[in-house]
Amino acid sequence: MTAKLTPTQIAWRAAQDIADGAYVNLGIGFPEMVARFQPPGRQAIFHTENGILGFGEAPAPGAEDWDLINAGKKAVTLKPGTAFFHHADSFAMVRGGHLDVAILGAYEVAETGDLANWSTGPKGVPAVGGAMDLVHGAKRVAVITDHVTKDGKPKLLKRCTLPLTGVACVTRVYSSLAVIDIEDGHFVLREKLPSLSLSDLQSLTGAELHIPAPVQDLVTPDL
Amino acid sequence: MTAKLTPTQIAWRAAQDIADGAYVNLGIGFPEMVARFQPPGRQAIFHTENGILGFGEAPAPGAEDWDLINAGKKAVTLKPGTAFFHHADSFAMVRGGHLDVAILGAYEVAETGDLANWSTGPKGVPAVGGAMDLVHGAKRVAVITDHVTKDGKPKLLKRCTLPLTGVACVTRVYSSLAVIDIEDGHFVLREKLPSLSLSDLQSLTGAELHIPAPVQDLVTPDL
Amino acid sequence: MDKTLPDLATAVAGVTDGMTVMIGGFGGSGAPIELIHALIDRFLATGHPRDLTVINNNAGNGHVGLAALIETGMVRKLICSFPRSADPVVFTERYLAGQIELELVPQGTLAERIRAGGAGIPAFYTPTGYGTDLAHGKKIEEFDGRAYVQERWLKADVALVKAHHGDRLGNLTYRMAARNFNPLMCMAASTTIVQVSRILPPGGIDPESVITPGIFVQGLVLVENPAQEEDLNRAGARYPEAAL
Amino acid sequence: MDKTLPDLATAVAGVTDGMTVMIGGFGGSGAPIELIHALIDRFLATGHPRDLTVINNNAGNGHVGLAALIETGMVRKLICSFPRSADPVVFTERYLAGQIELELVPQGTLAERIRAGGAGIPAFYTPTGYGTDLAHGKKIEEFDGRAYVQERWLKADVALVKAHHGDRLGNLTYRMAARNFNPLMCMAASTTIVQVSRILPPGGIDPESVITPGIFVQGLVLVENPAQEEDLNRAGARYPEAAL
Repeated sequence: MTAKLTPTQIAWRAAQDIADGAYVNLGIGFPEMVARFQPPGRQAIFHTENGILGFGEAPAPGAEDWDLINAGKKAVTLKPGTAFFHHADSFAMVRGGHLDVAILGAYEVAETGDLANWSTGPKGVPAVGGAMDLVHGAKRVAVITDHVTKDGKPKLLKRCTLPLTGVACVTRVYSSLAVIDIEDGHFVLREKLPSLSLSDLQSLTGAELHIPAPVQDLVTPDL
Repeated sequence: MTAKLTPTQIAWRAAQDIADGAYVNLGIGFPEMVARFQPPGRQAIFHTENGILGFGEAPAPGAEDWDLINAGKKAVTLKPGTAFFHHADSFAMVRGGHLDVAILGAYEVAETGDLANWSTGPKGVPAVGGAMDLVHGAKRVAVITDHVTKDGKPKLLKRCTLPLTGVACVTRVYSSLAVIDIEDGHFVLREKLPSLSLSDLQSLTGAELHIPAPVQDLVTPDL
Repeated sequence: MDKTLPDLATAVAGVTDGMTVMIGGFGGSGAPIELIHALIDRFLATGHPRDLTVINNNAGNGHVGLAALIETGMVRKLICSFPRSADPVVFTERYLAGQIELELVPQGTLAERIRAGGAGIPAFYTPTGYGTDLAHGKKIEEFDGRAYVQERWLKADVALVKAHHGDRLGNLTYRMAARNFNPLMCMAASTTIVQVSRILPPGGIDPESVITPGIFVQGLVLVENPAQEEDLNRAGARYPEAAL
Repeated sequence: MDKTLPDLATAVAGVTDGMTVMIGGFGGSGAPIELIHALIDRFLATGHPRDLTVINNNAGNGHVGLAALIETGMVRKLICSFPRSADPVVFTERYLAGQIELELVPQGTLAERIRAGGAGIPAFYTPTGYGTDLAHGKKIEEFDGRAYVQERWLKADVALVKAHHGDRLGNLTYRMAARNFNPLMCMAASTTIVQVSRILPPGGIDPESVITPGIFVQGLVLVENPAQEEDLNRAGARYPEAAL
């Protein structure tokens, strides 16, 4: 089995690219973890769809206020400078291009930048939430994901096979094996695990990896 | 010269039709006068386009606060229950059909309900303000006006000759001579000055007056 | 003017069969649990209202509030963005059995459609959903070289809303993120009924702090200590309790 | 993060030739007089910025603020709803002489177009203006049997805004009806510069009372005792004073 980053390590890596003062939306679930790893000296301002800007970490268990939750319905806390607003204003922030970055999970990402992360097909109950708005709103849309599915199949593809969340919207993928940009309809490899050969990475990727510049080592702390 | 109501008397008459608790927008200038004549026991709530609901009367001279003005840029006052909001929310109230009545001035009104009240033609500087929004927003759009122009020409016409403010929007006209409803593309006479004959009124009106029911006397206090 | 209503039963008396009802809240925050339960009480006593179309961001959680409303069988159709929760079994079972209709709408589009309904904007264009299944059958138009989806306004016969404080004229404040869809729904319904934990005289709310001006509110009912959906669900509550 | 700028000259330094500039206010209320005058100072010193397109509800009054900006010849085009005032001579003369272009927009449409620009809505439909000269050349579409006019968003390179209090993150409050177009313009410009009469640390504004969240603000400048246009005009003021 190939060595790979843990979800926590992927979240750590994604956090390193968030500038001081950036306005950031983190998708519900796994992406929420990114907030834990802001580099020292930088402070991002987090937005949640349900109408809070600049909220703080989770409260201690038992100290939850269920009127103070994030889009994943988890309790958060106030910080100095927090602001509340209604849902239309919240999505004005999203759709209007005011967020610097949105970091989302993915079922599949295509080299075209298409993203599929809301539906695994016709069975079950479909649910979309704010993902379709976020992918067309934030200035930069990044994905954090395992590089392959649980069955070992590529999640980075030429074209998505699952229902799309958005067309040509993702610009960077932080995977368990690599950091890959999407430029002009191509996957462009920026960083990979040092232990992994280029050909092994290519074999786990469903579309061609372009390598126009030296590939950096993807190195994270033990997390 | 025909006896006619003063502007103050026209405003008084229009005020009698405003229900207790009604949300009302009064056009700038002459229509603002309507607020003075709320019948005893009734209290309307006044809206102004620039973002106040439930404001009070003009302050004493010298006591003006120029951040507390109406759409005519005249100083108003706070009342218990006043609310402030921005311009998009203000016109959501207008366009969304939340106002019970708007009372506006007119250059011309047509039997179709068309209104012309913003432009006297291509010369000079055009200015429209909120009139075009009000005529398509309020549940009831009424006009208060002299029955004829300064030159004695009818202002109530088959078709407007001046640039329109809105199409098929006016439902009642309070004039200096009569109260006239607009129904199914016709002027329907409801009240007239007792001293005025039907034929004289018709001769001062540019379209046919329909009279399906007894015409009431238009009687106002000396104002 | 005093928009205060005497009790919850009176507050929901205007909801009749086949109506479209907006219900505020995002998950449990801002959900008008007591108004929903009053509606259930009336249905259990009279068999009405039924065949409701409900607009809410979610599809309920556990067996209280919106989930309980669905569980009684009063809801024919749900318009929402995210019908999943910690315990979505009530909606899920009915949906998979074909007993309830679902219109799935992206969350920002849902919010904007409701605002449009309140603001008299019959349609607008959004980039959201372009090229996806949720834009299927919708009109597409290009502006400045980019494709957008045309979306229609949403309106309702009644909105059931939870606010924090209200004055007798209907001016409202909300509590933290319980604001969410509530102010938008106040604008978009023919009749907006609001439960508040405190009713103040006019002037009791700073005019600068009013979030929903009274023009958008038709009735207010006092619920001094509103239940919170999360607390009820953690306690394993069901509504009505008799169903236990 | 601290969005505070050192002075008015720095605050307006990013406005360059040919830009579209939204200027807040309704008449004098909420008009950022000091920011406008700082822009005039720069033009008088450097000849720039010029050829501006200005978006404001009005066209200025007297010889200060927006009227003074027009009087210097910096404005090529004005987008507004009501270019009349007690003393509109500056705009009127230039307009009638063909020296300034005017796009007249109904007031509610102007507000909604600006909000749409801020909210990422490229176009919307409104009943306003249907059948009038102001809908000339615009796309008409029928919804539910009624005709509506398609209107496009408005965006700007820079918004100059007057607020009341601001915290260092850019969260803002306004003072009474001085709110008007200001919060909308904050949303619709690439760069929003705000003059406030007080700058507070984060936490200095109640999160419930924030009208413009800081995400919409790029720079704040302190103007502790802002002039009011009405007071200046009643005193017969002109800007710059040297023009007297």
